[in-house]
Amino acid sequence: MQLDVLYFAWVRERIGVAKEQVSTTAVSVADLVKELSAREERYAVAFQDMSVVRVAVDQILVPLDAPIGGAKEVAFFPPMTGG
Amino acid sequence: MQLDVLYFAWVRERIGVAKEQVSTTAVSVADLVKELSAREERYAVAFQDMSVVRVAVDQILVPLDAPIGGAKEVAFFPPMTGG
Amino acid sequence: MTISVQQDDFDLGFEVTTLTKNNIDIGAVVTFVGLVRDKTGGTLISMELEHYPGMTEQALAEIEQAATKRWSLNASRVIHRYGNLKTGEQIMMVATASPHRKDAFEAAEYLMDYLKTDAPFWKKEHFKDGADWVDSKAIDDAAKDRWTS
Amino acid sequence: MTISVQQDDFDLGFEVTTLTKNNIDIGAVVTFVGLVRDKTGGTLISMELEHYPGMTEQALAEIEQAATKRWSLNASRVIHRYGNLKTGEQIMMVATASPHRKDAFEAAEYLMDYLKTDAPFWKKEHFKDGADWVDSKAIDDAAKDRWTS
Repeated sequence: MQLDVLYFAWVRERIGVAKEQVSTTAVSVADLVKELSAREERYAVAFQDMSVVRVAVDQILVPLDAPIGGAKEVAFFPPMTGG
Repeated sequence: MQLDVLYFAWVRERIGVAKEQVSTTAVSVADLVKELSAREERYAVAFQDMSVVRVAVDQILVPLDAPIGGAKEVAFFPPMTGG
Repeated sequence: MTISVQQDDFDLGFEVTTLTKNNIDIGAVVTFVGLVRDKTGGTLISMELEHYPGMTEQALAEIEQAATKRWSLNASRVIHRYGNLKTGEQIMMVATASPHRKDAFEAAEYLMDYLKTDAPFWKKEHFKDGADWVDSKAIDDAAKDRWTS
Repeated sequence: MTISVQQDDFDLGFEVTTLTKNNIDIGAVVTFVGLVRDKTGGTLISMELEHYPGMTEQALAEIEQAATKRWSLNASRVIHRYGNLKTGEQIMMVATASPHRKDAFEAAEYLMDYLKTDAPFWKKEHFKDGADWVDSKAIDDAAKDRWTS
């Protein structure tokens, strides 16, 4: 499966890109995090404490154990600080 | 004692003047209300239900039984509806 | 902390700009604007606003001082009009500026609640077929009481 | 109900005038404006605002719809900027128009509370001697939770 993976704020800074295409067989977001963290150190650093990382699947906020299903886009970012 | 007595909104409309000088020996606001109501029907009508009349002595909101003391100005009006 | 009781209309944008100018510690500004509303859907001609000159300014100043004591405010502004206003016209505004949004919101609500019950203004609605003084509302007293409970 | 996510600044007075125009049933307008605040008292150079295009608009629209369902609103407006903003600049605004002041106040606070936690914006402060991402606050989650308790 081909996925667009997006990163924002300090997650983006740690991983070093804003957007990339990822080939994965991950079923859940948690699987994807494990898979990426195993690939390279920069992912492991960005995802070391998932309690401060939020996830959106196809632009909807979801919990870490949410299924990816047929999603086109998964995004990782810190808790929001708008307003 | 000479007092300026002011009336606002429908209290003013019922009494027919916005301001008048009153000579009185009233000790409290309640006394003044009794005295005026005894003088003429229009006062009795305006003051018939004092639960919907508010009082200020020298421009400070006070309860009906407040003393007049050496005040210069007593005002009667309905509950406020600003804002 | 500035209070105006006036016949003229006011410009909300200008008031907020003036309030926040040159103060880098302001993070939040809350405003309330009250407008002449036609509850009857078309028969209101105008709203007449009467007030008690002297006492009005004093009452508003006291309300603003109490808010400034209770919350962290950089600045605040109250404008209330009197005279004859048409449907849709601005009646009054409050604005509160604070480092924090909670303070700005609560102080603005407090100013409104006390202004409604303690500032000597009265409204008379003029309709096509008559006129009526606006009744005070028990809900307004209840709104004020929440700040002392 | 209109949402804008933009780099440009906005004019609060114009927005409120536009919101209330030709609607005689509006009695109350509440606005909130967030400003770039220098908490350090002089070392902040700018605030960088990043967002998630697409998701931002969708999240704000959902928050506004929820507010419109819950309170009696004639109209509402949300503007949030992104890009580099200087100290004192306007970051965002919400405005709510209602027949009643309680609805206008509560809806504006609700919009702010949900926007803070659910709209994908992130702030980075650039100081004379470095830069830091602004941390989210537990107090913001608590503020949001009051609407569901």
